[in-house]
Amino acid sequence: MELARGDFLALLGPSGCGKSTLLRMIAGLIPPSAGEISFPADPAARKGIGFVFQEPTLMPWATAARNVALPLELAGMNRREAHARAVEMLARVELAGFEDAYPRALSGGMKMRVSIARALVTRPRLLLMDEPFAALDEITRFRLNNDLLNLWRDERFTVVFVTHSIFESVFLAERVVVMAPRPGRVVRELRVPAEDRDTPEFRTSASYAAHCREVSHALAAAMEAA
Amino acid sequence: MELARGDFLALLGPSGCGKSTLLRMIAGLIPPSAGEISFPADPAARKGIGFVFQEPTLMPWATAARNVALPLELAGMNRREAHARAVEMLARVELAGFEDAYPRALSGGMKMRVSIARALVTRPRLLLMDEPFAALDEITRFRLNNDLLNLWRDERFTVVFVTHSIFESVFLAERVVVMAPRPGRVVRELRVPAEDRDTPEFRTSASYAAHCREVSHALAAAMEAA
Amino acid sequence: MISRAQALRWFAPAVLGFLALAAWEWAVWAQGIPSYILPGPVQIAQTLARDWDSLSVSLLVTVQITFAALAVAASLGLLLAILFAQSRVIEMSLFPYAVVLQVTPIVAIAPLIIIWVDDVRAALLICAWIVAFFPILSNTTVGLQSTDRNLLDLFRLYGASRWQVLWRLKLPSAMPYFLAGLRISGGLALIGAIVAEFVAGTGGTASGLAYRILESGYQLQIPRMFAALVLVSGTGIAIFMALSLLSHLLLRRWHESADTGEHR
Amino acid sequence: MISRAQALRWFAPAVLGFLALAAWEWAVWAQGIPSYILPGPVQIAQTLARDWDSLSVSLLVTVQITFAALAVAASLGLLLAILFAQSRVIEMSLFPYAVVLQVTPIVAIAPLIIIWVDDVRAALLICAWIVAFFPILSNTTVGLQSTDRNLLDLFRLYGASRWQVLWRLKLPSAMPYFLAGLRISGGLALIGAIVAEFVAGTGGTASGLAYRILESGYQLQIPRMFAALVLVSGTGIAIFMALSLLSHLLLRRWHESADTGEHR
Amino acid sequence: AVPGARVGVAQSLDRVIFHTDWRAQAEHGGFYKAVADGIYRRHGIECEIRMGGPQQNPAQLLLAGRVDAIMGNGFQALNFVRENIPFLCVGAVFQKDPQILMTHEGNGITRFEEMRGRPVLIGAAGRVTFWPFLKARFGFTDDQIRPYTFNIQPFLADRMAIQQGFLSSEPFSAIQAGIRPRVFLIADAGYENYNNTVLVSRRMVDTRGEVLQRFMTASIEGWAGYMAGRDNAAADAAIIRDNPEMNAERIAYAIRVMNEMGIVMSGDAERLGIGAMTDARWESFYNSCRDAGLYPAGMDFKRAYDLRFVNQRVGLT
Ligand SMILES: Nc1ncnc2c1ncn2[C@@H]1O[C@H](COP(=O)(O)OP(=O)(O)OP(=O)(O)O)[C@@H](O)[C@H]1O
Ligand SMILES: Nc1ncnc2c1ncn2[C@@H]1O[C@H](COP(=O)(O)OP(=O)(O)OP(=O)(O)O)[C@@H](O)[C@H]1O
Ligand SMILES: [Mg+2]
Ligand SMILES: [Mg+2]
Repeated sequence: MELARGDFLALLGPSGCGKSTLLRMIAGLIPPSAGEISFPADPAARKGIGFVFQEPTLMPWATAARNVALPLELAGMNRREAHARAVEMLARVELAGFEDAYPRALSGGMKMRVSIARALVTRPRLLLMDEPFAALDEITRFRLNNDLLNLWRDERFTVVFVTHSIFESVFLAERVVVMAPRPGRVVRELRVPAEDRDTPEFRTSASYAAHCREVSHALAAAMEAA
Repeated sequence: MELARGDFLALLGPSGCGKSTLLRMIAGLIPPSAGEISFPADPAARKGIGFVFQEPTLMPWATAARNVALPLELAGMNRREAHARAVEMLARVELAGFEDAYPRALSGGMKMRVSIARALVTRPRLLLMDEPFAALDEITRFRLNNDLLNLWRDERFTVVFVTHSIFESVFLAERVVVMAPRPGRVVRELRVPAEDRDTPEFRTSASYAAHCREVSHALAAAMEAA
Repeated sequence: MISRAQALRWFAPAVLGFLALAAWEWAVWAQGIPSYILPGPVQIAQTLARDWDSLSVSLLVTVQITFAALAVAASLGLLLAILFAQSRVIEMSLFPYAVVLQVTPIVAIAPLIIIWVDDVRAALLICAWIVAFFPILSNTTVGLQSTDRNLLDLFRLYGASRWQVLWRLKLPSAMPYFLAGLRISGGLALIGAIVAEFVAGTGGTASGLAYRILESGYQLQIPRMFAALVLVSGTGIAIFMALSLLSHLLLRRWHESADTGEHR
Repeated sequence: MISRAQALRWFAPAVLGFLALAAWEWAVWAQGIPSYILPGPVQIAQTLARDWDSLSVSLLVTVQITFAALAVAASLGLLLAILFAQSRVIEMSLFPYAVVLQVTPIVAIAPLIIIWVDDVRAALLICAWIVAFFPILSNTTVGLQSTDRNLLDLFRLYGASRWQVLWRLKLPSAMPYFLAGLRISGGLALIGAIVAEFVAGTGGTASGLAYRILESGYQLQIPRMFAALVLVSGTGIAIFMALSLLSHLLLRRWHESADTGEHR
Repeated sequence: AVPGARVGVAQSLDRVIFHTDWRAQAEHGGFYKAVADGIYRRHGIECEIRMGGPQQNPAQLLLAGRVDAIMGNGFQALNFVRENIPFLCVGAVFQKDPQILMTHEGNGITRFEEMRGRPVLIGAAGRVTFWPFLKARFGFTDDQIRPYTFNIQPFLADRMAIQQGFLSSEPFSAIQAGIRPRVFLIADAGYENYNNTVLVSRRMVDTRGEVLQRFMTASIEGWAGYMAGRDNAAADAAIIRDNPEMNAERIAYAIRVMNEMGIVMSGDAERLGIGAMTDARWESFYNSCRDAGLYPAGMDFKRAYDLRFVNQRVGLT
């Protein structure tokens, strides 16, 4: 599987097939047991990764704002500026007013949004997202989908996006990769051509429905193969 | 809001509006700050609750099977029989073979399925589920949706089901309740008549789509109201 | 409701304490136990008041050594734990020496320390430190190892330096363990200061409570001895409560152990 | 790779230990330190071998008291922590007495205990217990309070009895804290056994290592004194390693602190 | 502990538990001899000796009634009076307190006065007994005190060191370590403390006076025999059994120096027998302690002792 700069790739597959594991490998957090992950010579390639883990993974002792500011502070930004950017990013995930809340006072979806804000705040060049919107209501989810897509269109960073929603995958990604379990492997890759996706009424178009059906079949096939 | 025996009620609402909190109140885990929750005189009413929390909430020191067997063992069933029933229930959520895995070796979706198995294993009379299927792929999710519905049709227990999927809520529930945030409150209730729902091709019917649209509008209204 | 629970929380211990003291006083009175065997609390209180001038000076000495030892134990224990957290090899290489220090009976090596260290005050401090540092070291080591693996991954991902991982991740999550160790060490530092003084038997004007206990024992001033013991116990409780409060303040926003306890 | 890391993990401490001993021997030899001030390790080893017959008997006595005290401390500490976990009121009412026991210098009350308890063995056991129980009590109390709130809710929901909550939820989640406390108490029980013997001054044939240390000290058989000290230290390390192993075995399947450490 | 051998005869023996002030040593020899040679039994007493040790305060055991009699010193008897505790002294085996200061031979210190201002290693108990005397008599000051932990290594290491000791013990250890100690007996400087005294409760004097008398007589006989070296084998064996750090050489040294210095047999004892005490000596001891600020003026020091059980010339030929 190749991943070019600026790709938007969605990863689908049955539960437990290794999507989270693959994401961790891409991020370099665990070594692959077989095969290899190669990066372009560009030394900065592995820098500037944003990762939304499947679980919120917040520091319980820090407020929402400090959690979001973490990557900036780790990169050496001064605290005041990092805080300002974190507050801004929290507002974008509709958590204005919750800057000083500790994680245990947040609802499940709110924690996940803090985690998303943290991944976006660094304007990463490679964004790895593990079911980031699963815990969100559909309206927030749609808006964040659109936000993400706009951001991506503007800045053309690379995205690998794990989701269980076929609709979401087709709506967001140029490339939809379907994985199968035991052993975890890529079984199918579908392309959603840009000319289709860039129409404003894509979501209600026939081509969208067709793509969805196709992905759906690929997924069903992947599960039977297991 | 009333809840009759045998109801299947879906709870929708924007993130942070208090759905999880309401579920906890129904379960009697936290007292309501205003208003009251009343139960029928039936003393067993609050017994036999099954609860799927938004987070898996597994005991890290116990295997999947022991986690599932927990409610049975707490109720006094002997260990061997509880184990047998836990194994059976794990198989129904497609985790056969993972009986002896510890939670930290399970993927996010697998943990959630263990948690679902734990809630179902007691054959509860009141089932409270907080986004149980959010972390599952759509195929597994559909099958579990159908399983749940069949189970409910057979045994007619009461279900309160939090979800962010409008499709899911309409597909599953007789009554869809929409909540709005700040302060958390019920703003709209829709009924999905049984005559529609009991047709096998409900999911692709026009009535289904119509209900979905209705819920979708209710939700949008709820969010604007906030 | 809340205020009642709160009140009970302070009221019950007070009542129980009062009852215990009353029972003690009554037993001493009813059994006619002479004060040279076991004085009653009233007499101890009177002695405490009467001898406050000399006892308070000793108390101050002991408290000073205790706090100095605790401060050194906390900082060195923490530093060592951090060092050990750097790699298993370091931990396995050095932990045995920490254990040796812990189990070496202070009574046995206090004389050696007093030989090697000229200044008696410094010798006492070292003794108290040896007694007090281990719980902090041991607990903090466990705490540093208990860091959430996912958060660790997150930090690695964002290229956090060793120092940042330590300072912003491992130390905060080791905090509950560290504070639990500190609460144990608080008492031990006091013990260490007292035992060392017992063994060393330093006296003179700058002598601490231990010497007062010994002295009163030799002179058979038993109520005075008990008064000094009461001061020791009181100091211990005060240290423990101060450290518990510290722990509560530091953890209450995020850690279960410092919850208000409504769930229990 | 793994085998190399594993090997290093055992090799490094061994090399370091050897170097430390060699440096000690060299210092003693080069500086011409007389053996009555500080014997070298070789001489200590020789003495240990020579006097093994008498020392091993004392070792056995000390080890017996230590283990008995540790067992009692672990069980009573655990029981008390459980009692305290039942309600804040009980905890606040009784914890001060535990602190009093902890901070009361054993050296000061050992004579009282010996007055009140006839059997010397029992008196020693009580002394060692007093020294050892607090870390277990304190750590386990924190551990029991650190139970995950969501799991607690789950148990409440399924109508778990107090006993079930305790046994199946609170105790397992307090386990890492309890075991950390146990590792501290292991050394303290040894210390307690030794200090109590110092104070009680039991002699004769059934005397433990403390008595050998004192005796050798008085007789200026310094190498023998160090040999006894080495036995004490060795016992302490053995206890610590045994408890660490226990902890590893109990926790490795689920708790971060017992991870193989690949993440570090 | 050395329980007196059980007697098979029907005659019932009076039981006395006697607690010494240190681990078994030659300084306790008379009592051990009285047990080992059956002297107590001849006087109808079954005596159990329990030995003391560092960090122990036998007086507390006596007060608590765990033992019948203890070995103590003059200060403790005066403490009883000051604290108004019904206990007292009924005999003093050591006419001279064997407490010494010692230093190294040939370092220029030849008199107590020359120790002024120099560090002295003093144990906790010494601080409330002979130290005030030294302060009052020779102008020592508290800042000279260094802790003594009954370990003479610091002394060995430092040629200028001065430390407390017991006549028969520390000097011997120093000699064994190859050092020539110079010994200063504090008693020779006018320190009038009685040592190796027998302390009992007033109730024992009042209700078991006759038993106590037999105990004292037997003890004195034991001491007379022990100091004369009349077949001490059994007694020494008992001492060594209780305290294996003792050996024949140590014991022989101790007996020799005690005899040389007249620890047991000097002054009043030559006239009145071992254990002798006199009002005059008590008064002068009390006065000097009072002057050193240890006891209040006007204390009824006579309640500290009872002369009836000694001064009977037992063992004198
Ligand atoms: N620490 C671990 N030790 C052993 N096996 C593990 C561990 N973590 C994950 N696994 C196994 O690896 C497989 C893949 O896990 P992964 O988390 O990548 O799945 P996933 O595709 O993300 O699933 P989901 O959609 O449920 O999150 C699972 O079968 C799981 O049991
Ligand atoms: N322990 C707490 N202390 C204070 N506020 C809390 C606490 N837990 C939750 N809240 C607040 O209560 C509100 C409702 O939370 P709840 O978890 O019920 O939301 P939810 O509807 O389940 O949201 P989601 O869909 O994101 O899970 C949130 O605004 C949250 O900030
Ligand atoms: Mg996953
Ligand atoms: Mg929720």
